[in-house]
Amino acid sequence: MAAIGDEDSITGLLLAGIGHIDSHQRKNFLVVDAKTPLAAVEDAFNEFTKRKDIAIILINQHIAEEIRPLIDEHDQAFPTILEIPSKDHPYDPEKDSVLKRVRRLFGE
Amino acid sequence: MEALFFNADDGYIEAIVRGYRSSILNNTSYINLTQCETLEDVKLQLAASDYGTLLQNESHLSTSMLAQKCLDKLVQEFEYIRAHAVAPLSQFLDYMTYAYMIDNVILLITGTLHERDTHELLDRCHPLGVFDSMPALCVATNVAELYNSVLVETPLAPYFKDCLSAEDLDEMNIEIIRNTLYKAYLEDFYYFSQSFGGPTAEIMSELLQFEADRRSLNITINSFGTELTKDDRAKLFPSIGRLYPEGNLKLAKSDDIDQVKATCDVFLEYRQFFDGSSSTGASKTLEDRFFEYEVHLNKKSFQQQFHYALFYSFLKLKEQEIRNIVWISECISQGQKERINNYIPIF
Amino acid sequence: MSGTSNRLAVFPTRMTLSVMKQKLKGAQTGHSLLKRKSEALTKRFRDIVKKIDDAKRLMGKVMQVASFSLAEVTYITGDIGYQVQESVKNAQFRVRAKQENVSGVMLPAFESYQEGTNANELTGLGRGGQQVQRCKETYIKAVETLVELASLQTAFVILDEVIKLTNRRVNAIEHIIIPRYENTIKFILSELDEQDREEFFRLKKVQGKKKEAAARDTLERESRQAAEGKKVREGGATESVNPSLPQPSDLLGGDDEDVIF
Amino acid sequence: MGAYSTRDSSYGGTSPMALYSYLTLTGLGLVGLYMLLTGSGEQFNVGEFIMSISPHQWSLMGIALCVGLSVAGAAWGIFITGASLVGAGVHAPRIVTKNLISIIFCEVVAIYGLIMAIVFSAKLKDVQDATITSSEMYYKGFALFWAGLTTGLCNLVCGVSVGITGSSAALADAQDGQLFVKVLVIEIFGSIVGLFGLIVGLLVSGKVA
Repeated sequence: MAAIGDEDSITGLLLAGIGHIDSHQRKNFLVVDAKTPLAAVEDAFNEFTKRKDIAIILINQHIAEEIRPLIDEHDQAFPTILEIPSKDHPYDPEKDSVLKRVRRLFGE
Repeated sequence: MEALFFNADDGYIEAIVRGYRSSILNNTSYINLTQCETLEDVKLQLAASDYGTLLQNESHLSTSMLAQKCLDKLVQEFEYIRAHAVAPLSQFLDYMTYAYMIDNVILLITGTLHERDTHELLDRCHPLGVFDSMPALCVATNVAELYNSVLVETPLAPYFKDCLSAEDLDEMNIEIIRNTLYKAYLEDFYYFSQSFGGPTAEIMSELLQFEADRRSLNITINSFGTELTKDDRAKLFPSIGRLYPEGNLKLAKSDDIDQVKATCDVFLEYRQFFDGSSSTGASKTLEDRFFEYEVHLNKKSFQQQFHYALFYSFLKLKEQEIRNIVWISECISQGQKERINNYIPIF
Repeated sequence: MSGTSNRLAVFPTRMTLSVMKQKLKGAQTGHSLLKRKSEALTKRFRDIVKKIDDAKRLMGKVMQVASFSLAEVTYITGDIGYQVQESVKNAQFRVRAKQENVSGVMLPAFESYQEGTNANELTGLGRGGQQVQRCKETYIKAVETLVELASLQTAFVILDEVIKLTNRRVNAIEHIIIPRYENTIKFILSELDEQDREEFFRLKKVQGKKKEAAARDTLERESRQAAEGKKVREGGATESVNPSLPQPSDLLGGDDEDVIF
Repeated sequence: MGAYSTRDSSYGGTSPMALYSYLTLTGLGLVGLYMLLTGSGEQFNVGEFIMSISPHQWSLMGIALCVGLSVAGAAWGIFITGASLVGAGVHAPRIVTKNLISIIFCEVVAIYGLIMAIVFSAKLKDVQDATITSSEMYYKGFALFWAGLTTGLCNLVCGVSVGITGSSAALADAQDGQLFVKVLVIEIFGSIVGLFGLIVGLLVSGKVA
């Protein structure tokens, strides 16, 4: 599992024990704050999607919003991208790309 | 005797602190705050209090930002007090900041151990625990260097010298280092405050003894079922406090919460912490009760005049207030209204 | 008649007709099978979508509770974020994928399991340790929900793909292959009919010619006989031409029958 | 550790004070012993010492102590109150004018001393050499001295007490406006203490013609 999110979300997820640093000192999580450049987020996302040992990518919804094109582009089943709510941004099902697809499928 | 000479040096600043104290939110403000629906409302409510215009220019509200702003204000007030303080009081105030310094140093050590960029760490340090040579810590690249060249220069050096060696920094669990340092700090602060005599010593001893006992109890309870051995646990207990020495010995041997309870039964004040507070389901946790009692003690120290403990209490109360505000706004922003009343009212 | 021009380029023979008929039957069976598969998948898909919808909402709540418990930790212990980040070594919480077979489609499902030691067990030793542990538990639960959701979502993506594929096949069979076969059969039949008619006409024509020839023969024979015998038989020759006249009308009648057929 | 060992001597004042008094006592004891052992013990004669001082000196000393101690008391009180008042006024400016009354209470103590000093000095009169050693003159001199000392000490203590109460009053008022009157009543009781000294001083000096 990998995670991209704000500090609080990451802290929580790491508390749950999903954090991992492999032998190449690569982390499987990225803390995004106001100063993190978008490019860094995109790089991390791309890296996570390419890595073989990652099956699920958790990403905060508000961050997902920023790299939406990338996420929409990603159409493989592996790794699964899961948008999760963050503390300050409550979950909005309207924005979720998967749910959007659901809506489109059922013509709602 | 304090009454005769105290005011010559510290009367003004004491009155200022009391002024700050009167701006600590009272119950009515808290009730108003809990009624708020959004963070925007919270901002309006706070604008009516001493926080006033602090939040005015902030368009995007978040709890972490709120906490940061409140902390900024506290730091600003503390800096003001510190700037006005003269000899013995200034040292007393410095002692108060050592606690935050310990946290900062631990943070830096953690960062250095993992070879992080120390500049980034400086931003994360608690502003009250900033010391002069801290930027110099950025120079250190490994722990031994950090220990030899930088930590010895900090006010915390004696604690390090007495308890830890450079090798320990590498090997020991960071939490154990933190608690060892804190133990040394508490003891040192205790003896320092006792040297003043009079009401300062009296009140500070009560406050610090409680702090020490609280740490002992917490360490005991939190170390159940962990790799921390009983001997190591005993080493972390401060040698002051009302539980010392007998209670601490018992705590060191405890295996479960009931034994801790039995140890505390001897002390009237501590007994109430465990009455009905099962560590899981109860509405008030043990920590809440500790906080409550701490607030109670800190409030009491404002009942006396001409002593230094008041400065300590002020800082603690203000911290509690920030915690309360953050808690309330957290409850509001996350829509957990049912737990909103779990804050600890101060006045 | 969209499919009029849409037919297989076959030579219209009885043999191809029977082959085509077989093919059509095959296509129809395939269609109904695929249709059933697609229905089963869609049902499953709808289930999953419904579950995803629910799970996403649930996740909203669960994550809220979790982040709230983190707020509780912050309330008591202070900021532990950095410390937690730094103490990361090996993942304690991992997932593995297993397969589940739905109507011949392999759906992956994630399964979470715990491994290794608790890296943060001493966090908040001095204060708030209990809260930290509780928060940890809440988050583990939350992540479990997330993992569940993730497997649903993967299933969703895969099923979506598969259903699309199946539906495309169903539609192809329904709207292209079957009509094509039908058209071909129709074409073959009509061609065969045409052949039949041609044959019939030819036969009739042959018959007519034969009759004509016969009539001529008789006429010739008669004229020969008349020429040989008496001049009285002269008028009979005109009479014998007359019976040859109804033959074309007979042909017309045959044509009519054909049209009915 | 050990960093504050220098600190305890500078604060509180208990240990240096004790040290000074020990030194003084040993000094005096040495001098006394020296005089006793060198045969000049009778020179240490308190009665004669007192009698050898002129009654003028006594009365003037009384006046000086009266006004001096009173002013010291008032000043002490004012700085205790003042420091708190100024500090508390930062956050609650409304209390400043109201609490000037505490300052005035302290000031009053100085005025008591001043009045007494004026009263005493009115009794001063230059007398002839012959009558100066009469018992009546001694009586007047002693009366003025002790009346002055009584008033002075009373006012000193009174000033300090009013000052401390005043400082508490200012702080209390800054927290809660209702408390001001209540603490002020206590302050008034404190300031009455000075009046006792004044009355006694007047009575004692009243005997002087």
